[in-house]
Amino acid sequence: METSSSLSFLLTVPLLALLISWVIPKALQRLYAIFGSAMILALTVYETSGIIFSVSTEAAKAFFVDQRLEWVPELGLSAGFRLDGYSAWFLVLSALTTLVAFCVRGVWYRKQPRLFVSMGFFLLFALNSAFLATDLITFYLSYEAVFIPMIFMVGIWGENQKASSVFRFFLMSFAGSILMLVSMFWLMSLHHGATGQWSSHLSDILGSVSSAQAGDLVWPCAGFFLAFALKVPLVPFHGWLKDVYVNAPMPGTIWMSAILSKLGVAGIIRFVIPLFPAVLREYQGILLALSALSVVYAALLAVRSDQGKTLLAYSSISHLGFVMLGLFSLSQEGVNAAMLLSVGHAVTSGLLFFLLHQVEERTGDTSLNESKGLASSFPVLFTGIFLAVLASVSLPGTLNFGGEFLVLLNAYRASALCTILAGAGVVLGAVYMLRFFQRLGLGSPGSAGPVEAALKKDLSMTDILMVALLVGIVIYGGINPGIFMKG
Amino acid sequence: MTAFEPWMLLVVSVLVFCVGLLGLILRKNLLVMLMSIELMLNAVNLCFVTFSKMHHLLDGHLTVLFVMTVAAAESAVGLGLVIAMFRNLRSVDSDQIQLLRD
Amino acid sequence: MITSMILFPLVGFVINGLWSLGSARSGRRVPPSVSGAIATLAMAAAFVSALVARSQLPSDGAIEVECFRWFTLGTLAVDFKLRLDALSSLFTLVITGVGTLIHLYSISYMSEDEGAGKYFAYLNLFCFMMLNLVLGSTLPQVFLGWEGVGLASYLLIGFWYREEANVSAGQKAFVMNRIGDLGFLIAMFIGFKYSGSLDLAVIEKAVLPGAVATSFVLLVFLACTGKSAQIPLFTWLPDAMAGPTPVSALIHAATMVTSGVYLLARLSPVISQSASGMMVIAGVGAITALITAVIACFQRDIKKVLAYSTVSQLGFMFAACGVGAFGAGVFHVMTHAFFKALLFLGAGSVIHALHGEQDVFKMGGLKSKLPVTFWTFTAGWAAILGLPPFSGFFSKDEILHQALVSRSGSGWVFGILLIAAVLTAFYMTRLYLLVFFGSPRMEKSKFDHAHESPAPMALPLVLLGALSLAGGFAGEPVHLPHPEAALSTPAWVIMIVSVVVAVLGATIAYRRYAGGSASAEPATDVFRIDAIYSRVFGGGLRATASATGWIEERVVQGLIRMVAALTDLSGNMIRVLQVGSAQAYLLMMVIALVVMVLYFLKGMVQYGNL
Amino acid sequence: MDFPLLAFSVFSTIAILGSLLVILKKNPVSSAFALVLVFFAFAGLYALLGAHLVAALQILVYAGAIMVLFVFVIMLLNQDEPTHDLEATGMIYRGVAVLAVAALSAVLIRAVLSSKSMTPTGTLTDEKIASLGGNMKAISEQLFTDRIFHFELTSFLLLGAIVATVTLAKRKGHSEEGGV
Repeated sequence: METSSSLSFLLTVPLLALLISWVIPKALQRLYAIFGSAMILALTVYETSGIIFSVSTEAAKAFFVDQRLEWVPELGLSAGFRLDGYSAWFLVLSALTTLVAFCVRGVWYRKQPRLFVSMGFFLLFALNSAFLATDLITFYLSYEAVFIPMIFMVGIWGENQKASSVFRFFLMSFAGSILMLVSMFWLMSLHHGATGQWSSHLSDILGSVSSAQAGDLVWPCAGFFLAFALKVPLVPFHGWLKDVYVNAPMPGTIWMSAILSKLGVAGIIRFVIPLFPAVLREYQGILLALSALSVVYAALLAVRSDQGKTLLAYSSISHLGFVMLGLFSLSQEGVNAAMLLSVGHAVTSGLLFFLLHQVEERTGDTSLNESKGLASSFPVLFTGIFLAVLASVSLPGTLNFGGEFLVLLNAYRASALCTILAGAGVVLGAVYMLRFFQRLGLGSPGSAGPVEAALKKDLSMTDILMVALLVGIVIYGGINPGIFMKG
Repeated sequence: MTAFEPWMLLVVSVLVFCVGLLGLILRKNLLVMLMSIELMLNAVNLCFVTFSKMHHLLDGHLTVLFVMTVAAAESAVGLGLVIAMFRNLRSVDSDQIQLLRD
Repeated sequence: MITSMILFPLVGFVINGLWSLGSARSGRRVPPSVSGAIATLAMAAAFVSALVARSQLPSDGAIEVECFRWFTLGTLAVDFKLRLDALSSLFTLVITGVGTLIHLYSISYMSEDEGAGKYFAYLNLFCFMMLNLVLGSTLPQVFLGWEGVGLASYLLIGFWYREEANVSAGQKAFVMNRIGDLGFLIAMFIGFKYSGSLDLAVIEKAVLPGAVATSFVLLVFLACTGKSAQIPLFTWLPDAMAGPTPVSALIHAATMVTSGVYLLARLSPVISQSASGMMVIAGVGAITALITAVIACFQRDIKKVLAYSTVSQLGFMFAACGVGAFGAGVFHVMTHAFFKALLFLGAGSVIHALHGEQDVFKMGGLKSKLPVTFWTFTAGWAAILGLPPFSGFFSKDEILHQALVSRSGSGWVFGILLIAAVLTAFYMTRLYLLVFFGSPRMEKSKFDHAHESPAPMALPLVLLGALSLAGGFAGEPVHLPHPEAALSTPAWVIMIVSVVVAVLGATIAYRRYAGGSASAEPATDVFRIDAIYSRVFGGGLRATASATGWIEERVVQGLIRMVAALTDLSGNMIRVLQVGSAQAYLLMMVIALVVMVLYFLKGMVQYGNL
Repeated sequence: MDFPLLAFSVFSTIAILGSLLVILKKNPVSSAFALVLVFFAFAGLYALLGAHLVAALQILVYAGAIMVLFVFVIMLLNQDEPTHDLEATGMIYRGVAVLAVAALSAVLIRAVLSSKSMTPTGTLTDEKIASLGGNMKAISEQLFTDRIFHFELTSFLLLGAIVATVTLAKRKGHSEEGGV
């Protein structure tokens, strides 16, 4: 049995890294950030190894940790953290994503690099805390804290339309989390009504919620659902996403698509599904339909995108639609499958955005209006992109296939129609991802690509290592997906 | 005619407090505003002492002592501020300090 | 042995792939002969393994090799398990055998190409995936191979990626296959739902309720129409000819496109449960055979003719499966693999000799220039026509026979196939005559420079020629249950009929094209199917996407803008109150305080506390 | 009319009228003198309640120290002329303010009247205090035993106030006129 020290350790290490970043010279910030996040990744894997490398869920359960610190007992405020099969992987993913994001070169290492790096580590801390939280208020605070560094990212290093993006991002984040906060208070008062005591801890609230009428829970459930649907996002709550993704600096986009979206997934897994099983079951049809709609709608938008970043943004929504489909099949299997696909999506979208940035760095734009034919100039880079594209269309043998397959398999048992609708997303996925690859890489190099592009170098060695790590995860996960399903 | 009872003082206290409040809201002269604050503090003090009497406790008296200390400190700092403001703006009108607007 | 069979191509792929990637980064080029030799050796080793495995195969059983547990979830457990039985053994032999020959051929064919290392890597990847497809013992494994070959096909069609057309052809193939794959996926879900397993051994034996069985069969067949280019998803195959010719021979003639037949044969016990499903398969197969044979008659591109011919022959195979004669279908897969690979390689040899010329009306008179190619091509021609004793005769005759006599067969399937056979003879003879006979119609210098291909290209031709000649004597290679016969037409009658129609078709073509001065015919897209598809589906997709875009911009973004505007508005409204005077704020506080106190006092009065 | 009621009536009338004068007088000096009046009236009211220590301190601290400070500042800033700031505000504003404050006072009076029926919770009745040695002694005992910590804390507060005031007063303004 792990001691609870591992949890505090996982939470404090990013803060420590943040503090250290203040004394690192500006010129060394990138190096430090990469090194630091790689160390954190290694430590996270080490600390969670009992769970993530165990042969089965049963074996992993021995390593689950539950920790609860009383904070203001009179008001029932406590800090609750839980390391389990889901949060362990989310922690690893957030460390991994941070590593990828830090690897990206750009203006953020020239303009206020120290702030950038410390914001990155703060984000990691907030993410870890949110993924681990089992206390409603702890979760809320961490969930909101994640927002702070993102505002900085978009606001300081963002592209042209910073202000309106920040505003939208804020609006959506705030609208969602306010609803969630209200729902939390609702649940807490429900608990108070049932037991006469205040508590915001999940395990306490679960007890009183299970005896509540399903009708009383519809509104809090809706509040939570909306908050997470906005975060993930699920169509039609996705309106904020495109602008923010496009205008955020690339590390910010990587964080958002790879891991911030998983906050919603993690929230649904940890809070919504256990708290409101009856409500969800009642509205399962709508939820599944929304998820399937998400898949197809975003895929159609991706088909007509004319910018690489936009296309990837929409493809992200589409893939997360599959994740939601898995979650809302409301079975343990479905949730596990969704978890698997979440990992796949995090790794793949991180990789895709990372490589897209490399393209942008070399040619200056990622427009998809005409073929650029860059593959012959940068064979290694485009091999990486192609592998990422394959993972993204979830070719069997990649991590994403296992996820998508199992998600659809479980969703089929819940609703054949929605599954078939979402299946159309599989076809559309091939259409837009291949178009993405074709427009960037294939075709004749002389036709559109800037001439000087050919003079620039292919991927550097560190970038290759980064790509190899991510591709390795994708392929290993394709062969042994069971490792990601420990819930 | 009834005999004097402590609760009557509460009514006086309320009235003085409200007059102070009104002064604070209506007057623009910072000196008078500070005086209004003193009025309100005094009204509260009276309230404390009265309640202390009614409850057969001495805590109210103690609190009043502290309030007086705070009031002294407050008026010292407040008047210091007024002097500082007068130095810069040549006025003690509170409408002159609106830097936070817009 | 089975494991090594699939590992050899994988190793070849990894070596060639990493090597060419590394050399691409450093700017050095991989010598084509070396990477070709690695790939060919890997395939040869796989072929030897396949032979050994075949010899170890018990006469009426299967060998299973458990590799690892792939995934488990709830009640679903999928092992990565290789399973060799008579059917898959036949396919592995064809894949590795024909594959080896084509690899060998490619060494010479691709010797000039700078991307040869990559090419061989892809080719090995294809063989690896194809072996996975036929050796997989669970549906997800088959699906792995199924999509994997699609990937290899995409990569190889678009191999010369600097040409937009090639890339689009590859994309078209991938996407159309994806549509079929969706059918496969959903079929898997149905199979799992009703049999509780994805193991082929379990699903084969599953008894599905009527309607479910039909939908299962139709979905599987949808997958097959994608991979095996049947109506409605056949239009990608002719475009796929954009890839190098050996690729067309291996992937788009001999192996990948027949995987649909493999799948149907593999699942034959379940397929047979749905009579209506079978009828659809037979009908679609027969109609495809006919329509594409018609189209083939109007093509000018030598590879396009062969491509449509492939689709047509696949139609024969599906028709066979549809009437329950899975054995005959598989038999035709084998013979077709021999003669169609031969024809494609022969065509490749011709194209190679003419430096890339593919228009049959710019050929002619090559008989003397390319003797080896000519004679081997003749064998292939005879085989596809179904002239005895060439291999195609046996299998095609079996299909025609079964189509007529089987209980699930019918006169009209037989009739359509018969007409298709006439047309086959016609277009093949047309091609044969235009290429090898008559007077040369290309520039003189080209004709003079044309020369027979080197030995690595000639050897596969000769070997495949021999197989096309003698392969049919092997008889039906796999003994799948025969359909019940409903008619008792003797086999020899059909034989005579089939030979007669072949000769008939050939004669018509001879009449028309033997003159030697064939005037160029315009290539006609007879049914304009491709154009219609691109208008209907391509246009449909674009229209849907634009509609979605409209909704996104107007409705969703509009809503966002509205929310933003509301926030702004309310902000401005509240801003009026922010006069900036502390005293005004104080007044507001007082008012608020009074209201709140009143509210609470009211509550206290109600509850009697006051 | 007994003496306490009489004293109460006088003192409270002075207090209320005085405070009205504080806020209504145009000249700050007049306001300041009205305020002194109020302070004395309050001292009387404290004495009436038997809070002799508080009454004494009221005169010492408020009427003595704070008022001197006020008058000093008024004189320092030459503010001994009538101001017209009260008229500067709008009629509506004034009306609303008076109404709001009147409502508040009504509410508060309603609230304090409810304390008439309050039952004492403490034990220190007048007799008890007398037996302890008087009001001052009782308070001092509590102040220097139970509340000593708070008492010490006030010294920090005062220290802070001194520092703040000195800083404010010593800082040279940005204007060319320099100090006052």
